[in-house]
Amino acid sequence: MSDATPEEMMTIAASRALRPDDVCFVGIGAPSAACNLARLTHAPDITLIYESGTIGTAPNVLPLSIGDGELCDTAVTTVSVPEMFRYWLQGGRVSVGFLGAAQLDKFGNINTTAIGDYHNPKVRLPGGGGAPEIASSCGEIFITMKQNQRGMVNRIDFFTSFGHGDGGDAREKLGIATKGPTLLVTDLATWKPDAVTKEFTVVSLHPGVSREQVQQTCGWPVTFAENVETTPAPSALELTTLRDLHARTKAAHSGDAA
Amino acid sequence: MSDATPEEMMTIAASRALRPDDVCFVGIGAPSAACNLARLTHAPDITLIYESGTIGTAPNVLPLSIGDGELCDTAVTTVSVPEMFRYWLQGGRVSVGFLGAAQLDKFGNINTTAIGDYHNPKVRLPGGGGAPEIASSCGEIFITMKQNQRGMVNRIDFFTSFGHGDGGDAREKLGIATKGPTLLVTDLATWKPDAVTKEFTVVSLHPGVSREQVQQTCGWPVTFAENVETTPAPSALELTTLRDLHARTKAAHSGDAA
Amino acid sequence: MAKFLSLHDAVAANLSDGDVVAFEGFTHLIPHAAAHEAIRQGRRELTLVRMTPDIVYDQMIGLGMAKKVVFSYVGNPGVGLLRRLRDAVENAWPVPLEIEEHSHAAMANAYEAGAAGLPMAVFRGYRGAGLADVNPNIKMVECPFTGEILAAVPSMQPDVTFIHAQKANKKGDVLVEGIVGIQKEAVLAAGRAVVTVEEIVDNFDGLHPNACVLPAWTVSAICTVPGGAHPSYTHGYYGRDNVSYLEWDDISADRERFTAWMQANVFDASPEDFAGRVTKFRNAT
Amino acid sequence: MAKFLSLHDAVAANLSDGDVVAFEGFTHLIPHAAAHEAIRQGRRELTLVRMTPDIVYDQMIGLGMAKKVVFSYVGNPGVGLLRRLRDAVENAWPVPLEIEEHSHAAMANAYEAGAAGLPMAVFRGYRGAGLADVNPNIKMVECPFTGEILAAVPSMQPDVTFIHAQKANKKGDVLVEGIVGIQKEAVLAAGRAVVTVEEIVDNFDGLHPNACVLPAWTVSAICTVPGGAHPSYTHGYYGRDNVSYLEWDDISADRERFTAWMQANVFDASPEDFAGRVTKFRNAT
Repeated sequence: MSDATPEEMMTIAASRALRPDDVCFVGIGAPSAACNLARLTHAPDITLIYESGTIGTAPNVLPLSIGDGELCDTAVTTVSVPEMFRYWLQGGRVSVGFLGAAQLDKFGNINTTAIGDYHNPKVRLPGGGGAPEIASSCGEIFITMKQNQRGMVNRIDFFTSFGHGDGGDAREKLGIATKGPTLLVTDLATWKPDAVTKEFTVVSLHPGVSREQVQQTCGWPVTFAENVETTPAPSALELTTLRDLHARTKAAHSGDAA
Repeated sequence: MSDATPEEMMTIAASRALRPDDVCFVGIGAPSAACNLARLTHAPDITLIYESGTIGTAPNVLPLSIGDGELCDTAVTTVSVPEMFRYWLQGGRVSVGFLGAAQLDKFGNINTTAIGDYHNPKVRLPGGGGAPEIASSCGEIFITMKQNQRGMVNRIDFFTSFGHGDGGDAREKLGIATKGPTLLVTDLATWKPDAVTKEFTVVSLHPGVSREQVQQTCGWPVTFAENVETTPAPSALELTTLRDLHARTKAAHSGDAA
Repeated sequence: MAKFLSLHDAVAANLSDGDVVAFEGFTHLIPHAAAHEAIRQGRRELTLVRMTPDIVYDQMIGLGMAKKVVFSYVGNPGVGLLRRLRDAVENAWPVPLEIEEHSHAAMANAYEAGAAGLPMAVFRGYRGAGLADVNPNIKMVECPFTGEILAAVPSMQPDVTFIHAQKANKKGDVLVEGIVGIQKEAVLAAGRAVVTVEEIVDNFDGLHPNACVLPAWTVSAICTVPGGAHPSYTHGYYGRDNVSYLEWDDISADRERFTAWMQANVFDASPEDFAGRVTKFRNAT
Repeated sequence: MAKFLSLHDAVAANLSDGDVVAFEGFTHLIPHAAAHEAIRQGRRELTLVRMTPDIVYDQMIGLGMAKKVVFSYVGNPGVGLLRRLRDAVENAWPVPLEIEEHSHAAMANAYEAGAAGLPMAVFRGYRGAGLADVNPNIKMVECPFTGEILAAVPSMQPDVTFIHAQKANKKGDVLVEGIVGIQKEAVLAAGRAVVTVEEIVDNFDGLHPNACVLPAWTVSAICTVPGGAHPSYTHGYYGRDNVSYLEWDDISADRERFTAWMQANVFDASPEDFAGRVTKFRNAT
């Protein structure tokens, strides 16, 4: 099926990266859609955790917030927020943390705190929430965002969460034992960090996307892998499942109580 | 009623010290009997907490252990053991901690760890359990024990829990803000610490007990208050309630399942 | 020991100008009715504490009631930014607003340490994160066994905490269930605690033994306010009014529209109005 | 991910000589059947960890299976001392026994820190207490905000934890309820976790959302052993066999009587024998 929108392609490509036995700490928005799409397609037994305390949740519609009632209703168990951050996140039980970004640099460092100076911001963003410790405690980090020059920047204004710092072994130097960002999925391409420099490198272009498009919407000089592949187009199952999920979600959130 | 045994008198005198709005951390044995007697007589709304996690429990029979099922069945809520020690005990929510002792000195320091050298003990006792932090975190400490020269000693072999140290302002010096031992009820007398020295002083003799009996069963030179009173004899209600409680308890623990 | 009071009297007795106050709730059970009562009573100079300040803090900040906000995520959940808070931070409207910002892990640990009576919380956090550079209340301690450097933050112990819960029994014990969030810790950490509930029941017979119950002697006041979490939700009673959250984005975008909305929906309203606001969400749980 | 195994296979796969092992239970839900299987398999040089070692640790120590015990209270609850442990500590019979002793608060915090992935636990404790002088694993840290000196102990992270629980569902999620003790922390802190349960049910439909459930992926093996806590009890299934606890005081007083009892009741017995031992206590809950 070739009629997928770039955003649908992004969500579907991200969902494919999740393994059936992953334990995934889910943020709201594109990460939530990707995680639930994986659960509804190739990874039915994936464990989805939302920071509100819901573990092993299986919502029928995407939650508007990270604490919607359906997350609790369908969870294996719901724990307190301190327990969530102590036993489950800090305890090292989460294999994949899924983050979005307002600003991202080529080493996977993320800003969702403020545009401009922290103490005198041009735009005050919502802040990190769970992100600073998600970035350091999860086994690895997947990032999704739509490409644009304002978001994918050479230097982020604030280090809300640490990716690979200035590259190389920056994480080890800070005593962080986890892998950090291992995947970036945008609406145009799939990126992975270079084994040595840790700079995000395009490994796959989504169908119909050119290298120029990727570069034009990115604020740093893009590195492409030696062999850039083409992301497989969405399957009918993937696209139908995602669209059904979004349709159910829209009906539930826009009208009266479902 | 004058036919109360010395141990019954001890339990009854201890129970009277508990106030209707106390939150009481209960040990097993005499403390448990005294606390439940208070609940069944003058303090029906007293909150009894056992370190197994049961809060506001109201057992029909005395538990053999601090984790008997009836404690949970009758509790307002049952929490995990870490929560018990963090939020409830360390959090400063307990007004009275009730402790027994294998060895006790005149400043209310308690040994339930070992007789003889710690590393090469003559008798290895069960140890402190919750006592070290009960002694420092509860608003005040009540102690009950039967008097004898081996138990009430000039110098305890091991400081399982800290009372008033070597007296005076020893607690403040260690940064302990709580009152520590404020009451000792034995089978012969009721003792309170001197306002300045903090040495336990006999303030009341149980009916029929002489000063000589108290001294003969105590390993340190006993100080008596200026006005030593006579402990009021058990009332019919107190004695009947206590004996009924013990009878129910014996029936439940010695036979088949109740 | 819990007193059963009207919301007006409970707020008047427990919240004063200058207090450090937490209206806690993690998406679920947000105590909107209590916050609206605080608005009507005109409290000022508050330090507002919450992990996830959302529209009710946006309302209080937009009215200039807060001198400071302590938080880990300021957003309209699933919708976007908080426009009144932005106006205060970016433009000092209507008054300047001091911020103290943490991560969720830090705030959760700080409340936990507050409930546990400790002066600080220790956790593995803030590694490489910019907040450690801009918030002087983030320090480091060394593990004496391994040498590992861990993060430390002061424990959070508000003067008063407000929460909304499902129910109380006649003795004043309070039941919270579903997404319990940080509410137990926020209550136990605070000097005083006020709880609005959907209903008072005779007793909690048959309740699961490990359910989250706050004994009556941990609570200062209990007020029956059906619907008191709206537009948030109460598990087992009514669902979340997502449309109200979406609409707030527009209402809060404009100072005049915001002011008019507050007049009509808060100042000219009462705690009794909340019951009607949740009627159509009662089948959603 | 939890595997459904026989108790024999679960113990054989998860417990090795020299392991640091916790058979946890706080009076309630003590995993006697699992410990008896470890005895039959002849494990040696174990470091036995438990807040409240009682008769099943007395049995293992009396057989010389342990080189060390880490604990906060060693007693036969409500009865008295542990005579086999005393014989080991006082007389090195049958082998010398090293002890590491803490308070309950320290052990509870150490398991909590273990579950939380931290290297140490920090709490307010041990002030004026003698254990701080005899246990080098008790240190002090200073609060960088207030200067208060707090106690620190290493986190407890056993190689393997054994617990007994009410039930598992077919996916392998485990339910613990009633006096939940330290079991969740002991499982999450450990490298491996083996759970004996009273029964396997299809699902946990209708269960309270905040009940203590260990997801299948936090557990290594699940074994169905009805009565597996005896003479301890299982809330909702059978009551505590207090007489057995009282009798142990006599059995354990004499080395020969102890040895004969172990032969008859453990070496010559099997996990299936536990069901019969609790029959008469099934109405007691």
